This record gives sequence, structure tokens and C-alpha cells, in this order.
Amino acid sequence: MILTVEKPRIDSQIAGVFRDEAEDYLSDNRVDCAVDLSNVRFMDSTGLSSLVSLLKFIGPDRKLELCGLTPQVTKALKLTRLDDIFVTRANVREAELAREARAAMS
Amino acid sequence: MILTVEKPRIDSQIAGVFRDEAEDYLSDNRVDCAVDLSNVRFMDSTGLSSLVSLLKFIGPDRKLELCGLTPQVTKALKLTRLDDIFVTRANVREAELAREARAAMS
Amino acid sequence: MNDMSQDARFSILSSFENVANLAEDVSVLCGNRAEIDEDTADMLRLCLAEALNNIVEHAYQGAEGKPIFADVQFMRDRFEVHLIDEGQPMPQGQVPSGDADYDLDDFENLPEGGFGWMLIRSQMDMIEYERRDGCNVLRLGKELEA
Amino acid sequence: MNDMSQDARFSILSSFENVANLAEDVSVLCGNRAEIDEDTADMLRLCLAEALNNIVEHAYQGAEGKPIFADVQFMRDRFEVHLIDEGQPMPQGQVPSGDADYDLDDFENLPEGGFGWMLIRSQMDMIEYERRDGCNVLRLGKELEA
Ligand SMILES: Nc1ncnc2c1ncn2[C@@H]1O[C@H](COP(=O)(O)OP(=O)(O)O)[C@@H](O)[C@H]1O
Ligand SMILES: Nc1ncnc2c1ncn2[C@@H]1O[C@H](COP(=O)(O)OP(=O)(O)O)[C@@H](O)[C@H]1O
Repeated sequence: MILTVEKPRIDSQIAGVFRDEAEDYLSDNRVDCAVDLSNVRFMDSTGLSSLVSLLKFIGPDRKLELCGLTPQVTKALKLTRLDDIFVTRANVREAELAREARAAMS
Repeated sequence: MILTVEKPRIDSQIAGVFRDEAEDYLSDNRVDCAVDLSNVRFMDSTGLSSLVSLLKFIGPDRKLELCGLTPQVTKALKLTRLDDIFVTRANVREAELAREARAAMS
Repeated sequence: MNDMSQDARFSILSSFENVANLAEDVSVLCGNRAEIDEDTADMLRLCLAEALNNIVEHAYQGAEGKPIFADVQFMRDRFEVHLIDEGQPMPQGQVPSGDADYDLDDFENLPEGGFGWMLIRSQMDMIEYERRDGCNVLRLGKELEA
Repeated sequence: MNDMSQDARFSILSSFENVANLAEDVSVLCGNRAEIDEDTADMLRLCLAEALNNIVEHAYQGAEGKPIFADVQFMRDRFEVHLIDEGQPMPQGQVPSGDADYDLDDFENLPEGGFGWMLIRSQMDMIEYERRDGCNVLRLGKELEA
């Protein structure tokens, strides 16, 4: 399923709420997840932390992917080397195609 | 004839040169003149002074009109009440039509 | 604007280029912080440029490299910019009148100067001049819409 | 940039909102004055926001209304921003390492913090910390391309 972040920023004012809501959803629904960040123009260190928390939370048995990264978000992930940890997709459509491909394979 | 100001600003760095060049031209050519200000985004008090100097220089027997005023120039003229002294035209075309109309009348 | 406690002080050395930059920096800052619209910020830049050009031209009589300070203070319902220099005082110890009620019909005697102060007076809600410790202190204030 | 002598000092009171505004004001000023491109100005804003958030969170432990100063100095080939507060000192009297060479394969032990300093270190060319007269002084510097 796709988790779309509506806010234009994930910073200290919102990162905690975002993580808690996402974790609630992911404990109720044991599914793979793609986080749609196409609305997010600005992410700071607390935003990055919340994504890492989510990745640990979802664990190795499920997929957490990021899609729709804007330039600043791409840069922040790269500078902290987190771009090596997260699977990223160009947009929601690509994330869905990847999920369908995985479903067809299993 | 139309005198087009190419620069985007008439401020203290350029107002003197502008006035001198215009006065040179107007002493050599005893014609009416429309100053095309459509490129000028910013005019300060020295720019206003240079226009008043020109108006005095050309004297009562010839016309000096302004055309193509941008918002900031319009506002600066209005705040100093100089909009009551200068005849203004929307653009170069309007200034030319006005000149033709005057020629037809005389 | 959200908090009464955001101040800034700019220090530059006199030159026409530096004062043009300063006028831009201060008006951009006020535009961001006080949420004034672009037109108002443009006119603020113009007023600051006029007042700062006067400092270079008249207070420092064109000399470069002399200190100029701009203090910017944001309050809930207005902001103030204080311009400070160590140059010659204002004539008669006060701000030139710069009223815009000159005679429009008296063609020969149209003013060719004084437009700077007309512009400043038309835009600012407070203009106060003081000579203090050998410095000129010009305080310009603007009210913000509620 | 044209002149070596343009400095600015900002004074604010601690709060997450005020430091976000300050990070924006300073990066806009540097963007104007030092002619850095928009991307660089964005990253500068991010770094300043990180360093200033740390001051509110760690130096002042969340307390609002405490003084924070930002001094900005423009030089021909670089600029510096000095952040000054009166709060708790840095642990071990030095800037946290924040190196980005953590173990990518050690899933369980991925860092969930420390990204702030990684970002600051990746962007700034100079980072110096000093405890002076009961204040934290953090000096961040960036070289400008010729
Ligand atoms: N120390 C000073 N600081 C600022 N202005 C000064 C100072 N000394 C004199 N002035 C006055 O400022 C006036 C400039 O007014 P302004 O409206 O800008 O017109 P102008 O077009 O003549 O520059 C001059 O008349 C000058 O006398
Ligand atoms: N006085 C201080 N000023 C700035 N930073 C401080 C101060 N005291 C402690 N710190 C440190 O700054 C670090 C914050 O680093 P940062 O990379 O932003 O990660 P975090 O995501 O944990 O905020 C903390 O480890 C904290 O120890």
C-alpha cells in the first residue's frame, strides 16, 4: 500500500507524528509499504530519523520503499548515505509496478 | 522621436549620464520627444530629478512625454505628484499615435 | 510574524554599492519576517536606498569606507529600521521637510531635488532624527496591517 | 560579492519557530550577498536549522526565551556564520563527530540520530567550537567558488 505524506516538510515539528501514525498503520496492516514523498520539499535530520525508525519497525520480512523524492530529499539521503539503505522508485506508479512484479514472482 | 532607456534602473549610478545624453540629443534635434521607460523596473529620486531636468530643458515649446511606465515607476511619480506634470502614454505605439494626431491638427 | 524578539544589526562601510546592497538585504529581511507584500517591500527598499544614499552623499560627503549601521527591530504590529552614521549632522539638526505640495504650475521653479525625502515621507509611518554621541540616528518605522 | 565589509548580527530568543525563521533569514541573506545558487542556499538553511535546533534542544534543553545570536561575516572568498548561546556546553567540549561511515549492513544498529551533524559536516568547509565566557560559540564557514 501507498502512504502519501501530504505535508511539504518533514521536520522536527512533524516527524514524530508522521512516524507514530505510520507505525500504527503498519502494525494493524501487515503489508509492504511505499512512502510517497512527492509533496515533501524539505526534510531535516529528524525526518531522516523517522524514516530509519520506520525501516527498522517494519523489519526484514516486509518491504519499505520510498518514491517521488524531490531534489532536497534526494540530497539529504545521499549526504547521510541513507540512499544506500532505502530502495527508491521514481513515483507511485513505479512503486506499484514493482509490487505487482514481486507478487507475480512469488 | 522615441528615446528608449535600455537599462533596468535609473538610479544615482546612471541618472546623470542618462540626462546628459538626452540633453545632447535634444539640442541637436529640435523635435518632440517620448521617453520609453518600459525596460525600467526601478527609479529612485535621482531618476525623477533627471526627468524634471529634461522637461525644463526641452522648454514649453516642445513636448516631452513618458511611455511604458512599469508599476514601481508609476508609483514613484505618483508619490512625488510628478504624475500631474508629465503626460504619460501606455506604450510607444500610443505615443506615436498621439504625435501623428498633433501633426494632423497643426 | 510570530515573535516580538527578532532583531538584526547590519554593519557596512560607506559606498554607493554597499548601501544599495544593504537596502536590498534589509527589505528582503523585512519582507520575509513581517510578511509585507512585494510592492511594499520594493518601496521600502527605495526609501532605505534614498536615506542611505543621503548618508554617503551628505553625511560622509562622498567618502568611502566610513561606518554605517542598520538596526532592524520587529515588533508585533510594526517594525523599525535605525540608520546610524558618524558623519556631518543634518542641516538645522532636523530631517528636511520634503513635502510634496510644491507649485505644479510654476514650471520654471519645479524642484529638481528633494524627491528622496518626499518618497520616504510617503512610505514610512515614523521618521525621527536625533544627533547622539557624535552620530546621526535616523529612525524609520512602519506599521503593519493587522 | 563586492566588498569585504558587510557584517550582520541577528539576535533572537530560543524557540523552534524563531530558529526556523533565523535559518531562513541568514540563508536568504547569504544567497543574496554571496551569490550562491539556490541549491546551496537550501542546504545552508538546512545546516543552520540543524545547528540551531541543537541549541534549543540540547544547549537550552528545550527552554524558550533564551538568547541566541548569529553573526554573519562576508569575506571576498568565503563567509562565516557564528552561532552563540548561553546554554549547556557540548559533551566533551567538542562538536559531535557525526561521520557518515556507519555500517550499512548492520541493519539493527543503523543510527536513528546524528544525521544533523552528518549534514552539517557534509556542507560546511569549517566547523569550530569553542566555550567562551560561559557561552557556546560555533563557527561555521563556507568557501565560495572563484
Ligand atoms: N547628514 C545627513 N544625512 C542625511 N541627509 C542629509 C544630511 N545632511 C544633509 N542632508 C540633506 O538631505 C537632503 C537630501 O534630500 P533628498 O530628498 O534625497 O534630495 P536630493 O535629491 O537633493 O538628494 C539634502 O537636502 C541634504 O541637505
Ligand atoms: N550545547 C550543545 N549545542 C549543540 N549540540 C549539542 C549540545 N549539547 C549536546 N549536543 C549534541 O548534539 C547532538 C545532536 O546531534 P544531531 O546530529 O543533530 O542528532 P540528533 O538527531 O540526535 O539531534 C547530540 O548528540 C547532542 O549531544
